[in-house]
Amino acid sequence: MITTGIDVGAKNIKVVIQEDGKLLGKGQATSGLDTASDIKQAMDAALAEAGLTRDKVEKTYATGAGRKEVKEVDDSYTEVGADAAGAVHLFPGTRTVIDIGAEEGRAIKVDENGKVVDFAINERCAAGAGAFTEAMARALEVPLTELGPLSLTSSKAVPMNAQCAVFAESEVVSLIHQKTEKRDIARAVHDAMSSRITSMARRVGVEPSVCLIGGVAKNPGFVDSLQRDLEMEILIPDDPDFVGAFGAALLAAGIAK
Amino acid sequence: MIEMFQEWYDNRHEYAKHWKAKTGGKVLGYFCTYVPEEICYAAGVLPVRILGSHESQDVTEPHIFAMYCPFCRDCLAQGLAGRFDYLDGITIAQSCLHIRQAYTSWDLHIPVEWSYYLPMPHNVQSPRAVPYLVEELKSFKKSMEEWTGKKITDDDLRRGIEIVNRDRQLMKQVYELRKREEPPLSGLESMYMVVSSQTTDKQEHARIVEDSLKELENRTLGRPVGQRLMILGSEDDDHEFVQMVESCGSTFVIDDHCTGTRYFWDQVSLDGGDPLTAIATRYVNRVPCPTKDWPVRTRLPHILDLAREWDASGAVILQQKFCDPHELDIPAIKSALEEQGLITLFLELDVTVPIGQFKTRVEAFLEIMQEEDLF
Amino acid sequence: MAEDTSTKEYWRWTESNWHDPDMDWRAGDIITAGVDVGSVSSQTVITVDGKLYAYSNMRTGSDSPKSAQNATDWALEGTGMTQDDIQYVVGTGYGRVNVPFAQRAITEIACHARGANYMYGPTIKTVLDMGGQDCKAIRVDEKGKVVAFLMNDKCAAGTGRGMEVFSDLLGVHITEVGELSLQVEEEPPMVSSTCVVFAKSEASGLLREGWPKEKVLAAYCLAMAHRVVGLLERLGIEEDFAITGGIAKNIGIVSRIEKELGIKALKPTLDTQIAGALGGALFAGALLQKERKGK
Amino acid sequence: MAKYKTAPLKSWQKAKEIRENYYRDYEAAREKGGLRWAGGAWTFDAIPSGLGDDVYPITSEPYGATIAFQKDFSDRCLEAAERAGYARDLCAYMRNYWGSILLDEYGWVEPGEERKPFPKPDFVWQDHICCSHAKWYQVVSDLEGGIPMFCIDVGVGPYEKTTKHGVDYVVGQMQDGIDWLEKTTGRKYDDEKLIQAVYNTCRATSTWAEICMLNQNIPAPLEEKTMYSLYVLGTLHKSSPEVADFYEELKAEVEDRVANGIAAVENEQTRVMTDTQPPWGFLRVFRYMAEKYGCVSVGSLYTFALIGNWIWKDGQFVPRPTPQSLGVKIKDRDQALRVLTEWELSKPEWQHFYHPKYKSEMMIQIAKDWKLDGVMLHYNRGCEGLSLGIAENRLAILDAGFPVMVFEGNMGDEREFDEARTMGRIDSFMESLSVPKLV
Repeated sequence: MITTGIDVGAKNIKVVIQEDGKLLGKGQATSGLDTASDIKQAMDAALAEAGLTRDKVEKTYATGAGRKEVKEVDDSYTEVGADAAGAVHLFPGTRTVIDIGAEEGRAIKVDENGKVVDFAINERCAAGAGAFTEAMARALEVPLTELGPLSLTSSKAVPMNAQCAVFAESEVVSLIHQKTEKRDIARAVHDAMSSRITSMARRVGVEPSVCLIGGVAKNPGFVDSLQRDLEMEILIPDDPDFVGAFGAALLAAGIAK
Repeated sequence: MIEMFQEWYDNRHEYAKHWKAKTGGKVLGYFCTYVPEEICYAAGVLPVRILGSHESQDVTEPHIFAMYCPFCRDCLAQGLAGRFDYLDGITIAQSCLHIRQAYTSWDLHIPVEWSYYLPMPHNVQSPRAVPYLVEELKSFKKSMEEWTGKKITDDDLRRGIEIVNRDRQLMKQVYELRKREEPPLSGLESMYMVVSSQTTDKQEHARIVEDSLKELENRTLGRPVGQRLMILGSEDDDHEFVQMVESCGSTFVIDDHCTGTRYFWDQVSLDGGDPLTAIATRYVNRVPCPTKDWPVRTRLPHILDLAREWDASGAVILQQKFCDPHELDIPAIKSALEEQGLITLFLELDVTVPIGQFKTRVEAFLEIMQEEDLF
Repeated sequence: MAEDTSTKEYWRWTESNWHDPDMDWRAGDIITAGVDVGSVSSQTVITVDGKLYAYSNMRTGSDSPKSAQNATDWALEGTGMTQDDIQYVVGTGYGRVNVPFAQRAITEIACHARGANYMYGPTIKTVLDMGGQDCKAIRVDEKGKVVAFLMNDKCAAGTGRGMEVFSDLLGVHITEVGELSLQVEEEPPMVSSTCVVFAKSEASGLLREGWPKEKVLAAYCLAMAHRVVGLLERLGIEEDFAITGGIAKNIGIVSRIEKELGIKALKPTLDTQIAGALGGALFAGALLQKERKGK
Repeated sequence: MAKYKTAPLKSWQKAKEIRENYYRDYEAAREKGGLRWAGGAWTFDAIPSGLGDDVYPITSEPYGATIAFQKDFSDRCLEAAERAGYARDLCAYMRNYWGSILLDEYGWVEPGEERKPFPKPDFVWQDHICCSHAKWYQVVSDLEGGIPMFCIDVGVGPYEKTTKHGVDYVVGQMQDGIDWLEKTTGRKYDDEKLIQAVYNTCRATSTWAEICMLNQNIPAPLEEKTMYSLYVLGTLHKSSPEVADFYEELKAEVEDRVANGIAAVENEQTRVMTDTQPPWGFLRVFRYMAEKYGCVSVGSLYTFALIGNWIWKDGQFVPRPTPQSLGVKIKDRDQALRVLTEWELSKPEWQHFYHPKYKSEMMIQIAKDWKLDGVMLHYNRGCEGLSLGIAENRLAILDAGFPVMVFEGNMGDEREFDEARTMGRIDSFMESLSVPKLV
């Protein structure tokens, strides 16, 4: 069965089309003011990649913070359910899913059947979310994509005290003034964020395998910090930011429960 | 000589492990300064206070809801990190809810031979408190005897009282010297002295304090004293913070902290009577933690006296973030100090303090006291 | 969104410099400067015999000493004065210890108080400095000396940086935010989050619900104003009252603060962002005079 | 087609009246030459009863919650307290209460009338188990320009370890307190009134527990949102005959509901409990759960046992039988105080102050006996006393095999509760429990 998952996040809208558990196409659009047209844009991209037309899609499920804004769907699942479905499908050994979105971090514990048994959400604090690294990259005057690789060249741990993303900016500036090397600051940024995420994840109990999803999973500097904190290897899928949408599509197809 | 205290502060775990290896005795971790150390010394047990390390940590979130004070979370983090793995027992005297959670989570997750909750009365202004505490101290003593397998005699108790009293009395002599126009030691050094007395054998500590007193007789700071400050509020052993304030042109000359005067100010007066009654009387009548300071705020006149006698011109009022008992006293204390002509600065401590942000405030606060030369 | 707003830099406020063409600085006896290196902006003010002579106001880069130098160079531009002519320099602001050519560092709290005293006169009793990353409520005496102060804590909500992020998000130039926010018929409920990160998504949500930009701005300005009023009230407010710092230029916030407090802020006569550097320059003058007397 | 019959609760109106009269009587006490006093919901309110029948209390926690229901007024109160320098993380009930003193506005408004000034109490009568209970009233006294206060420390250890000297300590303070009441008010103390009030206290709190027992039935005859407006009477004046009588009438009605299969939630398909005080301004969350998921919250240790008195018997958690039902006849003041002390020291919500294990044991037993599918813990920023140890409770409940959801909020400060995100969490939780959506 061909199904679609639509993930309406705070920053981006993602669409995944799957058939029998195989990803056929994916599309993305920035969340703007007109959700319907943004969804269409992402959907068109996904259909194009899959080489399909809309009428071939049998079922559509929505997920994400804005899932209630999606019209014409068959059902919707929360991010927690969709993340778990997607991650467990990609890595069946997953017991802990960590999803870091632009404004929110989540840790989800799943059993051997992929069923959610516990979850924790870090909300109302950007220090545990993707927005944090964006702000820090700006303060360091380093492109976001280079922040991770830069931090990997550091071997020195510098503590960062500020928790608020914006105050952390001024702490970064003061570290620059103290002539701390940029790569060490970059690592400090990732360490601070990783500590926040680890703290949250420990609430559900971190059991291997851990699967990291969300856009931040593409940042090797952060992944490195998190692996150090959790003292274990972390699994990262190919398109970590599309896992929620993929999960919703799988739920629509009845492949995941 | 005086450098010894910092060494002990920095290496408290090594000290305790070494003590244990040397004496073969038991080490007891305690969570609040209402724990009667006299009885521990009487039993030959070394009481050491459990304190935090002021490093950010990510292990307490599953155990303590983040709205409880950073101090209790920092303490528990030390236990979860295994830094106190040499402890044979833990104990707490009933005080605030926050630190109690560090104790109960420790009790649940970090195995020790002996764990004891001492229901220290809160209504210390009631005549009923001493008789009640005497009974509780009897139970405490009995349980400790069962644990150590050793009977604690009245003579043992008297010896315990003498050991603890001796150190208290010497510490008070050190504090007397801080009244001088040129105090012979900084607030930081003094903090190291008090905190190390909570984590070392008091007999050894007292010997070094005694020697230090001679050294301090003719010592000066080797820098201008600057503004004379008082520091008061909840638990504070953040050396980085104290050092920062003193590096901005000031010296702490007196404090009201449970890592300072509140800990050692009052003696047990024995007068040949029943030692447990004497101990109970001391803990009921000591300078109280705010959680026990009701219905009358007895701490208030005491703080004002300290500020006057040590001639402080400003006060840094500190509080562990979320510490309710202190939060409920601070507005009253602040306005009383200000009425007495002191300038005050209020700051909230977290596990780690944002030194940069705090420095601006501290400097501005000191400028209020001294910026006459700018006009 | 159809257009990419991130490259447009709506947040970018106008940098400026100025000097008094009618003043002959060479005839002056005491020439001093204050350099305020803040987290967002840097200013240099030059005073001659206790009078404002020149200033510059520009964005802080990631290198404070360089920002201090740039600001000073720009303040000197076209004056004929060189840095050697300045006899005493006070550094202030977040980067106050990173002004290599300053003889002394004084906090921005003292400097804003002193600067406000010069700008608004001795009747000023309460100063609210709304800076790039923090906000300070200051009580001052008739000489401009600080009596008491409070700073906001651990959260950048209600600061200049927050406003920059917001103007970028809405695609409204930062200098127009205030005016536009007043173009609502009635005040909307305030946004619940003033955290610069979350306010963004809250604002996006409101826009998606069909709120016009001015209404969203009004809700945000209202929330910011409400926050700083809380700070002022905890300190205790006494007239005359004035606002310094970049946000003082935002009529949308100023008028809402005034409304909630029920008192008016004095109208600025000078660029409100230079108050700190101005105070620094005046302190430098006092310090220089003391030094001379001492010799 | 609904799964079960449902019907509104008849006693609800009566509960409302008792509550209204309570605030009305307190306000009007002086007009009739009576006395007003303030204290906490856990205070030994039976004791001031000995001063006469015209002595009216106001308990600060329910009063703070009453304010929290009025969002605009609550905002003004909270901000007034903050302006006066009281930290935002202090007890949210007290910040509402202090704010109402500072603004001099009464949180109780008669329908159609203007808000009146706050009626100042003549004295404070309080207990102390949480580390700031007595200190709340130091602040009240500061704000009111001085009010005589007397507080009783009850922190003598968990009930299962009650000692004679512990009871003596509490009773001794009570005796001193009665002398103090006589001196402070200039009234003569009547022991007979005390004895009756002690009986009432035991009767009211035991009967409430029996009512909660009835919620073990499927479908549950009561749901927690309604229970809040019923249990609250015990927090107002548990020693009064009106409250004790009311609970007996209510018990009869709930028994009747059970007998007739009347449900609180017509499509009950999943059962949960909560913990700690709810965010009072957002009780509609419960309606959302009921309508969307057929989820009934059958109560919590909080609603069952903040006032209700329970005891462990043969491994079961059951209503504590009253002393009078066991044939105890109180003869004098000393005995009355001892009975009262011994009764109150067994209050379930006091046990966790010593160790989270006590609360975990009770919660797990409730989860089993009330046949729950999951537990929703409110990490309540507004109350350090009841949120104490909640993270350890969560671990223990999970260990016992019950799914747990956590949500952060504040019982009395709506600025700290995010309704939309909380609903989102509930959706995730219901999904994880595989509860089918009804709408």
